[in-house]
Amino acid sequence: MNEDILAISRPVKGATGKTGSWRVFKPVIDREACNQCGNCSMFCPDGVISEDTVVDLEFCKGCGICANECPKGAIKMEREDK
Amino acid sequence: MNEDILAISRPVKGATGKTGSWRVFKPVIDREACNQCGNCSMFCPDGVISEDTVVDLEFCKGCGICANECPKGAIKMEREDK
Amino acid sequence: MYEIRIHSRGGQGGVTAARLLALAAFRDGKYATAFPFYGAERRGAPVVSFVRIDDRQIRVYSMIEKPDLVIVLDSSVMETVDVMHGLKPDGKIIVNSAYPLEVGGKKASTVDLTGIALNVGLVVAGSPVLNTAVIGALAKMGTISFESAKQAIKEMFSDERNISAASLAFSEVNI
Amino acid sequence: MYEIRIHSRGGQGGVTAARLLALAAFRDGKYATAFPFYGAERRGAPVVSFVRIDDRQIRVYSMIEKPDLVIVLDSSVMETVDVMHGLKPDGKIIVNSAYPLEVGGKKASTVDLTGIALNVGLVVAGSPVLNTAVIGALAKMGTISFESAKQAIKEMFSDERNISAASLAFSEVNI
Amino acid sequence: MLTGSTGNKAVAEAVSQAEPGVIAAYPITPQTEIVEQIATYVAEGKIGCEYIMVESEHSAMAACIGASVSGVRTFTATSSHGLLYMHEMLNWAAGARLPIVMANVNRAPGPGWNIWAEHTDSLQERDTGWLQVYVSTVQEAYDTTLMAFRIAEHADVLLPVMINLDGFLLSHIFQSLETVHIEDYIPPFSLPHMIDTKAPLGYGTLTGPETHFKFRWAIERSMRAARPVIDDAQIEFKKRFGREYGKVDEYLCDDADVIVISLGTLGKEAEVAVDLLRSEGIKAGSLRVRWLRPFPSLNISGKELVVIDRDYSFGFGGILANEIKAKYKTDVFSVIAGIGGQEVTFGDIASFVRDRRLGTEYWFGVKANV
Amino acid sequence: MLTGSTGNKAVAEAVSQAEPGVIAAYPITPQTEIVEQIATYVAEGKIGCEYIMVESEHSAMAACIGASVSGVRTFTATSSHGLLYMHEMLNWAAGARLPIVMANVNRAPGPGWNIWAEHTDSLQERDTGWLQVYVSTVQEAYDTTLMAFRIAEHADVLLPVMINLDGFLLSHIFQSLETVHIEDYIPPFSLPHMIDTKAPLGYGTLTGPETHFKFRWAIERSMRAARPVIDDAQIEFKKRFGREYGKVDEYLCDDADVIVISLGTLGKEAEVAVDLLRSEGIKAGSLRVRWLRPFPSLNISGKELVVIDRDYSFGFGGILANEIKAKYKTDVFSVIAGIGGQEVTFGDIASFVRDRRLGTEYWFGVKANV
Amino acid sequence: MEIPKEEYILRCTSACAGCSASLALRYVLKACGPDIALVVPACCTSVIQGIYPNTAFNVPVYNIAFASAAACASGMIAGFRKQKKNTKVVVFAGDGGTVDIGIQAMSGAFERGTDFLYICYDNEAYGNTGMQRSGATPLGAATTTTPAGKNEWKKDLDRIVEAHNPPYLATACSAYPKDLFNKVKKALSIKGPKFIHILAPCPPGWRYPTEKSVEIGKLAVKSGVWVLYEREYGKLTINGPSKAAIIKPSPLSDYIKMQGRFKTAEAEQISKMEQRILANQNRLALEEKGIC
Amino acid sequence: MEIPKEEYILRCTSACAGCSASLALRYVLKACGPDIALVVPACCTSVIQGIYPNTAFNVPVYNIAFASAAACASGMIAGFRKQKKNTKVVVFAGDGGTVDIGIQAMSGAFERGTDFLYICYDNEAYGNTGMQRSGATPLGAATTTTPAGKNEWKKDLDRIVEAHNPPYLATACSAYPKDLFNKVKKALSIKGPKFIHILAPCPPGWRYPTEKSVEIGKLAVKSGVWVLYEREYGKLTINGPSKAAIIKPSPLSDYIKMQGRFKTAEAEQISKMEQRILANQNRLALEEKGIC
Ligand SMILES: Cc1ncc(C[n+]2csc(CCOP(=O)(O)OP(=O)(O)O)c2C)c(N)n1
Ligand SMILES: Cc1ncc(C[n+]2csc(CCOP(=O)(O)OP(=O)(O)O)c2C)c(N)n1
Ligand code: SF4
Ligand code: SF4
Ligand code: SF4
Ligand code: SF4
Ligand code: SF4
Ligand code: SF4
Ligand SMILES: [Mg+2]
Ligand SMILES: [Mg+2]
Repeated sequence: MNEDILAISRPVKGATGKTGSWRVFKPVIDREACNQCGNCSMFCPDGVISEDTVVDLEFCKGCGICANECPKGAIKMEREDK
Repeated sequence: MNEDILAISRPVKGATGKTGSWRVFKPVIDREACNQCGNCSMFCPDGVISEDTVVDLEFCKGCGICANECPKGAIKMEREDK
Repeated sequence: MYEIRIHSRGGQGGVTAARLLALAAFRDGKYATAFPFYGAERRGAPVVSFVRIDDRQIRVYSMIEKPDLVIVLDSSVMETVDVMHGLKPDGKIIVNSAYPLEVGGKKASTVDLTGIALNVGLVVAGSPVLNTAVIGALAKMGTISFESAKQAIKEMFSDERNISAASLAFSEVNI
Repeated sequence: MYEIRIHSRGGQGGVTAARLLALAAFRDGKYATAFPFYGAERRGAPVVSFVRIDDRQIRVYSMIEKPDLVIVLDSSVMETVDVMHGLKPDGKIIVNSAYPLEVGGKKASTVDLTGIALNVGLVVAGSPVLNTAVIGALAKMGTISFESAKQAIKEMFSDERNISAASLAFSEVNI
Repeated sequence: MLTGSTGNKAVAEAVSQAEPGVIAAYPITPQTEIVEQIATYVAEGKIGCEYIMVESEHSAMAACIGASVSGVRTFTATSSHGLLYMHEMLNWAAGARLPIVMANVNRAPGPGWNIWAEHTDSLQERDTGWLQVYVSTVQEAYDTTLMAFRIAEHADVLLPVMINLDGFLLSHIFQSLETVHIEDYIPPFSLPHMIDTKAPLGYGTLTGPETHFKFRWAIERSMRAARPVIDDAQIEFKKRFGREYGKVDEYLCDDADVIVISLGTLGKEAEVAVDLLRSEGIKAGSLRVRWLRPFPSLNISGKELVVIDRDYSFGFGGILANEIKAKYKTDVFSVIAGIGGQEVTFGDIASFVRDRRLGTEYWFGVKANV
Repeated sequence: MLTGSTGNKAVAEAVSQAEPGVIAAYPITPQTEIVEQIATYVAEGKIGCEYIMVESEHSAMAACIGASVSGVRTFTATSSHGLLYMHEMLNWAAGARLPIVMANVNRAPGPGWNIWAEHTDSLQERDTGWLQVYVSTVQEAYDTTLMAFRIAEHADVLLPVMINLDGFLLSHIFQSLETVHIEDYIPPFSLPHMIDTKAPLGYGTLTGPETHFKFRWAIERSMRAARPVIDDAQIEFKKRFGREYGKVDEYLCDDADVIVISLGTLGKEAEVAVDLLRSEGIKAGSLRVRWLRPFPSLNISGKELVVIDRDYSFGFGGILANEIKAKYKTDVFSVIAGIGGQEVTFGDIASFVRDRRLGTEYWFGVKANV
Repeated sequence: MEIPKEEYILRCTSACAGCSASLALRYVLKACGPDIALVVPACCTSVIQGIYPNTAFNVPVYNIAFASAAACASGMIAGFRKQKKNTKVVVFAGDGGTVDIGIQAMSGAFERGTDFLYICYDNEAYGNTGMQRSGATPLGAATTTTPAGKNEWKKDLDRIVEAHNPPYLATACSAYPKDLFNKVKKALSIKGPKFIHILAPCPPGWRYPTEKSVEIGKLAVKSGVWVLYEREYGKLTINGPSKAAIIKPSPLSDYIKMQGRFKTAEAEQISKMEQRILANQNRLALEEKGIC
Repeated sequence: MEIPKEEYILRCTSACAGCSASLALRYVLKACGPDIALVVPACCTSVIQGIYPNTAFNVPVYNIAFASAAACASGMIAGFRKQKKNTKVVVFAGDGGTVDIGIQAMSGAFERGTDFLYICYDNEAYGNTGMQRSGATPLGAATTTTPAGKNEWKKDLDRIVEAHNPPYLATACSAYPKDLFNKVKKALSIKGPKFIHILAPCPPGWRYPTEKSVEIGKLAVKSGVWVLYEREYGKLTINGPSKAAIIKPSPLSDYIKMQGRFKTAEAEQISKMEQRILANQNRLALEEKGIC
């Protein structure tokens, strides 16, 4: 395919930049409190929480849904101190 | 209004010509048989049958609806002999 | 160039008659074009079609001003339309009519196309179809050969009655 | 012509800050234009706005290449964007920060706009609004007069807290 | 095979031979015969394509776009208001580099409502990145439709092609038609950027101020590359099927003092006018522009020019006349004639030539300065 | 009153003063601020108009048409794909002789999707019978919007007017704005053919080949009549409000050897380039075309011309450049720059002038012949 | 209600002989009276008026682009309202201009609550362009673009409009002109968007002799193919003829076999149609009883 | 059904923080798997993918003009079918691109029986252009073009689509991703036109803090504003959460008061909404019971 005839984009990680930099608050998980229910990972709009509940802070936008939906209150949103 | 700036038409009788000339068959009413029910006049698509059941042959297209809808069979469609 | 104008009404087959005529001319080895003047009318309104026949390629698209031949498929058209308009002094006219008649002081050829169509049973949606019959009459008048006329009809229609209609018209036309 | 570039994120009010600055400049009797570079991003993405201030009509519409002043409303932008790009050798930079800092080897003016906004309660949809506070700081830096800054704020906003924010920034900025 | 056909049916016949994978079209006078004929072919199994009976022309073109990028040959046909209603999608098809072929039956835009020939509909689309060709006979409509697929789909082009035929004058005229067996004249459809779910791509995503113009330039580059591709398609056509076409169709131009330039059937009528004029001693010629996009080069230096526009750009002038003026920086006698199906005979054309006033514009049939 | 405003808000402000009876509009970037501002005015009661929130631009224009013929002043605003989607109805509005005023925020058509400034959207509508004006400052956007109503509704014109402003560059820039009290600058709305149920008329009925062209000629006649009407509107504006506008905006053209011709904000940026060039000893000038339809007369004889097109007609060339070439049969240096929001600085413009090659075309930023 | 003698169509339009859409329009205009403006998108009705400089219609008619009738009407009524005129705006559109290309504009106008009457006369195909299929063409019907019969169902316009909850919605049929007249009258007395859907048999399109237009319309109602009803502020009333048809329908085949367009229809298609007729009647009957 | 771990959106889109449409799309794509082509008209989804030469979406995405998604999809599936490919075509369109400008194309594709899945994610306004009113904006909601709150009802898209009798129609909500996943899976197993309507709360548009996106979605269902159901070949099933909501709804005010857009809504409007919720639940419950 002739590369430059057409505005065709290719799938790539970070296509829209490191959205982690958008955050004002970041989710911090209290592993003690967590019961591995998977809610946080399920409801993260951007799918940045892995199955084993690790947040990809390079991309997490800090929306706070994970914290809001955690049945154990195990996630706190902490102010970024950038 | 400036007459010629715009394709604006004026209402006028015979705007689409004397449609009576379209006919192959013309309705002929048997006044004896007629009971003045008004069906023919009501159902004429072109409204060319007067209340007192007179057909305006200048415009009647000869569709035959009047004859078909006459409850008394009082209308016959006769071949035009033009 | 031989130029023909056909007067008819929407639904009567004037346009097809013109095409049949052109197709027959091709089969005669001639060039031809056939075209309608389309108004936006529904069926019933008068329509005009044109045919040009020539020995060389035809490049004229404008309407025919001075026909050599005028064909009238519906005589009632003559009430509102001047069918003789522009007809060449030596031009001919043929009218669908059971009776002999004169048009504009000129004797017309006549043939009862409607009668023929009704006879052989060529009726669509209540209207007699006149296009194949008229071709037969025209063959008699020499516009095209009768062989080509029949071939053209066969190419366009599978219904045998069309050939019968043409043959009847061929023999019945009063030139 | 004095040229200013503002770095912020969608939703933080960088565009409005630019307009406020231009409006204040009008009130100082100057000519000014303020304009954003709009990507199609949703809120959160870095955005850039520009202000030009001059004593005569401004006819340039292209982006500012060599700013006299760079304003950074969100310090995290500096991680991905070269905010010093094209800054004139004698140009200035002011950053929204609670701490003093250097950018690209240059001491930046600083002011805790976020703190001020949260203090006076200027928060919309969860985000602190920084545009009016920063105008106060700029007045202190001499970009516009403080009187005009306040007037511009009044013309655009009815909420008194905006004036408080500007005043606080005016007094707290570290130049 | 020698047969007779209308312009519309000739297009449908050529399309059936090109065997598109998907056809999506919407009826409009005077194009209807094309969609009806194709529907009949599909019902009879003569074409094995998917025929999508869309609910509007905007959707017709959108469906063609979706089909084309999926990887199949596509065709549609429209006219006038249908073309106008497609306008957004015409831009899209070209921008998306999809080799869609469309027949447009030229008809005047309303209001007043008018169903007759005029070129304003397609000329209003002359900036959109579509190749445009105007034909003048039933045979040419057929032949050019075949060429259109070959040209549009050529790897150097990958742009849509619009075949224009005059409403009624050509769409409804019945002339002789010699059909051919195309064999491999049109190579199998291949689109470098067709959808491949194994190598997913994002089509039509945002392009910023730093890149967008490059894709626009790529369209123009392909337009320029289309010139030799058109030549090649026409030469190859001649070789295989015997009929010769150029980017323009010249009639007695070589020794002419004055040339009539026009589009479509007017160009044939003008040839008759030329014969008439020559019989009067006026050395006239007729130059009919077939390919308007990419704009062809014209052999007109030293000639007086009478350009007939069956179209108009209000507040500016006849479109063809002005394009020629722009490209050749020459005065012409600009005649506006045939608008909304206005009858223009060879006699009229001859009188345009006789009464030419270079450097002026003349609206045929109107009281000027009224 | 001196205030600050964006281009979009300036248009909305002018519209509120013109007091249309009906506004129908649909949002699209970068025009949204216009419809939002008007919605706010309506909610606040600042304008007493009926505001129809239509479901598309095609419907926006249809609603304006219905409203206008009912007998009230109407306004709409759009951009790019919205304008493209309206195309059929733009033809309609002009053909129906309705003095609708529309603001178009110039933006590139896709794909690739692009929301930045380009003039191709409105230039593709240059044949439709709309008057077109291109503005370059917030103040001019405001002033010209007021004039547009007066001109469109003038009995000698009765054609729609499109005011074009560059997307983001002008729509979103914040500049000073001096508002005025219009008083009777725009006379009360009056349409000779408005609907009157006491004297019923049939609008847009069929017009046959013998009549249709006459109504097309009538549009062109009114386009020509619009020239003095525009002059008058601009002179009267100057008289009442002090600001002067011409059909074109000239900057140091009188003694110039070379003139840069362009539309919209590029025309202002070009003035800065002219200053720069003059400081280098090159006698340059800038000519910004305000009214593109009807096409203005240009004072350019004897000058070298550099025409910048932020637009393109594929397979042909820059649209403005070619219109000038057609009208003046002169060579120009045709520069294609600013497509899809491509950044064009006064420095770039100065170098176009320095490096001009008359008779050629130059795409800014691309590797030519690639 | 007394039907006025006044005719608003001057003799005569160029509609085909036996055109039942014209018959319907006669009664629509009688019900409207002179203070209306008719908005007509491209369709048979836009063409049959006549050619410049003449028109057969004696009310103001605004002919508009095919996709745009409802949007044009929205602007027009807004303009009249702004001028404090009481003139009503009535759209008279074909099925194609309603269910296909015109549905965006129509749906939008209903959603906005436009104060107008939208009438769709349904001849179940694109009549003006020579009887191509439309979304309203019924299953099994042959048209010029479905020469072997349509494979898809007729789009259910009434339920689509019903979903917009207009204050007034009715079906009608050209064979019942008095019923139609009354419905138009009632519709015009109500504020907001009103809708009437008229079945209008079409001799050349449906391929039957011209004199059968009224007979076929009646058969449509009697067989239940077409149900006459009205829904006023959500309250459904099934009208007399359809009430009777629900109780004792005439055979669908009576309706089908009169029409050339159904010549290629398959038995299976016809039995599917019968099922759907029953389901539809059932749904309406339940609704009328207030059950749903 | 097990939800695959595979993500088809590569980290990350430029959607707003807390965007529930993005959440929904995650699950839609999981259910679709890799052999699909997504057709997206102008909307937030067309912009959040990224800018040339990059996209975050790891399936083929065809971005198309605003009015055209369903028509483009019709062509695409016809093309795939012609090539004997099994690739499915899924439209993912906003409410504006569905109920307003896109309804002509959608309705046409449904009428033709296009074999595709049409998904409308409904954030009840034009998000991409900054939250102007759409036909799907609910009564009383403020947008940038209805600053004092919308005066008209939300267009009832589901009933409009229902009128087209698609073999599969479902509602869903981004707050119930598993339910959504299952519905997409089921839809894709059926031939013909399928439709799923997803309520997708939008923080900047509805004016609530980003962390509440799921909570608000659940409240929409619990209050009955949004009813989760599916209709398979005409057979209706109301899904669990909505069953519960019909029996014991949570107060509408819980839902309303969380959202800034309803600040200007009048009490009367809210009570009208409550009535309509009841009517709607009632209608669906009756249908499910087979009564109508
Ligand atoms: C944009 C556009 N596309 C197509 C047409 C051609 N056209 C005019 S009327 C018509 C059919 C109208 O059908 P319908 O609405 O059912 O009305 P009817 O003719 O049956 O009365 C068509 C396809 C047009 N005028 N404009
Ligand atoms: C023809 C046309 N008109 C207007 C627009 C501008 N536009 C792009 S997206 C959009 C709103 C989309 O709203 P919706 O479909 O609800 O999706 P959302 O943005 O809410 O996700 C608008 C108005 C356009 N792109 N094309
Ligand atoms: S804060 Fe939002 S984006 Fe970040 S991990 Fe939690 S849910 Fe995901
Ligand atoms: S939602 Fe809370 S409890 Fe559940 S997995 Fe996440 S952190 Fe653990
Ligand atoms: S034949 Fe038809 S047109 Fe003539 S009077 Fe009878 S119903 Fe009317
Ligand atoms: S329908 Fe028959 S009986 Fe009735 S009025 Fe007419 S002619 Fe007389
Ligand atoms: S085609 Fe049908 S609807 Fe149209 S005028 Fe003829 S009979 Fe009437
Ligand atoms: S505006 Fe709403 S729907 Fe659009 S990206 Fe943001 S949150 Fe999502
Ligand atoms: Mg119809
Ligand atoms: Mg939305």
